Amino acid sequence: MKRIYLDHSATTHVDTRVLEAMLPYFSEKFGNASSLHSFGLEAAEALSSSREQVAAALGAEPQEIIFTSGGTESDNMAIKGSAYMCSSRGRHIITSVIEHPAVLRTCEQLEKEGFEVTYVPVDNEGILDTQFLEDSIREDTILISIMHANNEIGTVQPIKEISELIEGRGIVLHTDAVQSVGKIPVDVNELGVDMLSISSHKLHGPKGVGALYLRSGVNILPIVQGGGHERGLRPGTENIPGIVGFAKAMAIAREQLEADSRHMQRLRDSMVEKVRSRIPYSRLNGHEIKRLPNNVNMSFRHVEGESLLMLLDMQGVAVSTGSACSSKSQKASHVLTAIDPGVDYIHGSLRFTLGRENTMEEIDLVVDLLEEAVIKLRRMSPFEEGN
Amino acid sequence: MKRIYLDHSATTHVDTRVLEAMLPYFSEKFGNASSLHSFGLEAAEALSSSREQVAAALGAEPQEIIFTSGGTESDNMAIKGSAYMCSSRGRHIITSVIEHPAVLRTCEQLEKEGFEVTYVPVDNEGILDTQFLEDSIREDTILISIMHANNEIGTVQPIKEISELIEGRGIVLHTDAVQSVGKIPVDVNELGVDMLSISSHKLHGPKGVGALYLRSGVNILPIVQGGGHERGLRPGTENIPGIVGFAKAMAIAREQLEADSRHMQRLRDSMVEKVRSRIPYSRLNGHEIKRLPNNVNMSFRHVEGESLLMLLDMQGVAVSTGSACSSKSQKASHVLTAIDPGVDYIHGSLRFTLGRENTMEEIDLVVDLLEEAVIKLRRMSPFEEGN
Amino acid sequence: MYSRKLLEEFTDPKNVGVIEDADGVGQLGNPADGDVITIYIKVRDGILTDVKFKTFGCAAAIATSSMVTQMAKGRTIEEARRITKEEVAEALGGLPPGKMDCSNFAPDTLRMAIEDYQNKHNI
Amino acid sequence: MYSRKLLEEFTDPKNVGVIEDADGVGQLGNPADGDVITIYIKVRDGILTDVKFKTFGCAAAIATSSMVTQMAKGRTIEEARRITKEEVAEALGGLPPGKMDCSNFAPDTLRMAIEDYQNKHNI
Ligand SMILES: Cc1ncc(COP(=O)(O)O)c(C=O)c1O
Ligand SMILES: Cc1ncc(COP(=O)(O)O)c(C=O)c1O
Repeated sequence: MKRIYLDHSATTHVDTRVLEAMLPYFSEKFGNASSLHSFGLEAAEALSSSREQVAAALGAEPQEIIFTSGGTESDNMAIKGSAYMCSSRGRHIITSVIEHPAVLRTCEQLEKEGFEVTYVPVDNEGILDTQFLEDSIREDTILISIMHANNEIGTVQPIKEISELIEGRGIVLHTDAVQSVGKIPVDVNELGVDMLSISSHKLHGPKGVGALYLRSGVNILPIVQGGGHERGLRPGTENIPGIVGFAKAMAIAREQLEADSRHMQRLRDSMVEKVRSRIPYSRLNGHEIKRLPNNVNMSFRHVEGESLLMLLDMQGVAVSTGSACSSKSQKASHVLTAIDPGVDYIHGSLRFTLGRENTMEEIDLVVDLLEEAVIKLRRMSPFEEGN
Repeated sequence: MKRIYLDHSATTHVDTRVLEAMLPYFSEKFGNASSLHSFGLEAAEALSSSREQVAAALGAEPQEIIFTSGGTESDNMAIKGSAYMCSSRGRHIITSVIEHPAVLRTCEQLEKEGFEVTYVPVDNEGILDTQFLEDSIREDTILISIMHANNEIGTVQPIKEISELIEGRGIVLHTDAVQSVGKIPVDVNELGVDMLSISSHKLHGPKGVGALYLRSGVNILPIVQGGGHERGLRPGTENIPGIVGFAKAMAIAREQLEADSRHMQRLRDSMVEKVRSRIPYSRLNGHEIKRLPNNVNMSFRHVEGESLLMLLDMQGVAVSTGSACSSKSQKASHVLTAIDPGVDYIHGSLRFTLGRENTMEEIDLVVDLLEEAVIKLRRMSPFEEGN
Repeated sequence: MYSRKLLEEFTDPKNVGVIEDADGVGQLGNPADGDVITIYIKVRDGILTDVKFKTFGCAAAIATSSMVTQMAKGRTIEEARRITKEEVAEALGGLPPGKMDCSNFAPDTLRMAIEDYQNKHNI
Repeated sequence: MYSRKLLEEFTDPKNVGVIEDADGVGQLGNPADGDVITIYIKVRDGILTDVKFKTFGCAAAIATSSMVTQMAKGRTIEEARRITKEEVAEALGGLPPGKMDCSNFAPDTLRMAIEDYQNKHNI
């Protein structure tokens, strides 16, 4: 069975060019970048050119890039690192209700430690209430962390607007760009952010590596102690093959951004249109336009998402639900709950996240299979008529 | 020029069998282990069998293994995680003066946060003063962290003795086994430890991955917040190729331990003997016998280590100094300072760390080159006679 | 995660539907929680001659519903009432750890249908 | 890290040795810090006719010692005294960031040797 992968927001396959770039660093140029000998120099050079590549892809300077083990660590480092750094000036943080757990759980941890956190709501289409955010700013607000694009419903948040709003107020602005890099333009100066989190495996790079962009002049405290790697902000022997692969993936993502994004958007729009016309009582979750070009999140009335996912999986189609179903009481995801599609739809959401290698043929096949699956499940649903 | 790598304590090349095991997980079986579909299941299965492999190599249970990004993170997680967990019971921690910075800097951070830390000294051969340790134990001692083997001078510490000493006293025992795994037997029950740190790239596994062994029933708080990965103790999308490679490296290390260790020890002993007989005023740092089979750390009177390293590097031989030379005032390493070889020797240390693929021919060649280099530098030394 | 057995049951469930003139009906769960099972029974001489279900929920909810209806059909009321979650789970080749609760859900709904029948018929 | 130029100078240093009947000697650093440079000079008619060094230290310390002796040889005392760390570093193709301090070390020692000469000869 040919499998169709439509879960690129969960993770992506490593691009062959990326793997090729990584390979020499496992067993040949395997040195520790801190070593003074020739093996060390090879590694140090790879580290430094990777840093340049990642910086270039973001419009940043090389010394503004700190390599981490992934998006979760970048988010933790950004939020805790600047909270601890600025705690003498204030202890108020602003974030949104639809952030990734890497941000939400970190903020909750800081609340336990005496920080205060305001969670800004979103509208029914998943767009941040910037007026609420503005009204939440206080004298002691030190940090605002708002995701660039949401991982479930793909909505793109007005980061630039927020950065203009707080300009000159001495508040550090962080954005979790894990889902946006490689799908829409991400330029740190264009966005006006002080910190930005990235995860390599979301953009056809290897797992276990990521970065935090940290604007020159903005200071944070390290959350891990050890040797002096990454300017002392992220100690531990650098994962050179991972970093090289990540940098290559960033370079490719930047180079192909326009073409990839146009291609994915075409598939996205076609898929939404076909589903809407073929499957009654389906709705698009999130915003019609202000969304990632690769995100299709739809709910189907009276159908439960996990069942739908399993039926599609048995046909070789890999998708994701918006919600984590882990017990009898399947709590709807915090993101779906925030945009409130209504009780008939909230458990029936499915997330299709496209990749640059998906084709229109795949989309057409998936729509066929989806239609069948929805019909089958609706026939079983106690909320639907019929025997 | 054929290069000879004798810096295996800094990092090692990835074994070809390890790389082979990893390869399918980059671009084919690339799923996110949390995903419910078939790609996710492949990843989850790889994760679970890797966990079994790592556990088996340590005599542990699979659920006692937490995958991390490396030794530094494992050390931070173990020490902070249990300190925060037990802080209501006490705030006193015991460690040694010769720990890796990942332990020392973490302890210093905890001191800033109100914990008290006792640093146990070592004797002139680098072996821990267990009497001092025993005398340091207090009512409020919650954690003891002593490295299994030292990364600079290779001394192996009496962990089993310590665990027997504190048996039943409710003190958590952590050991940093980053340098010992793959060189000497490491069995968590034999050692009697509650937590044990490992780093994959020190044992022919990939960089950017490691593990913390956490004994069932011992609780720690997570130091990073996010999704529920690794039982909520280490969130972030799992680095499947890295973990698979690490597990394979652990399995190989365990399988070959006896043979590898015998081979390296033969090279080690031969090297020490040859250097001693050929180069006057050379001394072995650390303990004659209680040391890793792959560690040769020697000082050469009136010779500075970094120069020696550079001369050897120019002949293709990769070694390391004990000390970090980063400015005019080249501070001797904290480990050398702790064993105090005297002012004539403290800056002249060189660390040769052998790997299982090194040969006797290589060792003989290195001894020749070393002798030449020492003679050359002594001729330049203001402390040596002659023009 | 799910056993092959469970997935087979899920993709090809038996006894889906409504019994229009059911002797007893049970319904558990609510749409806000994401799981609702309805079970219909037909009883003759103390034997469940027909059992049907309609379920909104995850694959485990659907598979256990299907399994419990098959296990109940042809049994006496007493036998059907005593079907345990362990039996259902076992018949499905086991449930993943997080889903064990689920397996109670279908037999409970069946018991509710039986109770409904008994109440209606004053038994 | 080190430039090719510096490494060449380090592996093949010039003017290594002691001038037994030196007119001036300078020594800086101490063994506990891991860096000691000794520079010997021979002066005739205000010109440094011979300059030699012995150095215990890192590659940069040895290379800068060698370079400064070559730059000083044949120069007048005044010229030699004015050799800067920047000139030394430049002649070596630059020093790594952490080693810039090092480059001051050799010219300072040379200046000490010159002072020693001047003190001894009451200049
Ligand atoms: C928006 C967002 N932030 C953070 C993360 C965490 O990234 P990682 O799993 O690589 O640590 C993810 C992905 O899981 C994400 O989608
Ligand atoms: C004893 C010891 N502990 C911890 C570490 C840290 O490991 P890593 O650099 O993989 O984080 C090292 C190696 O650098 C080490 O030798």
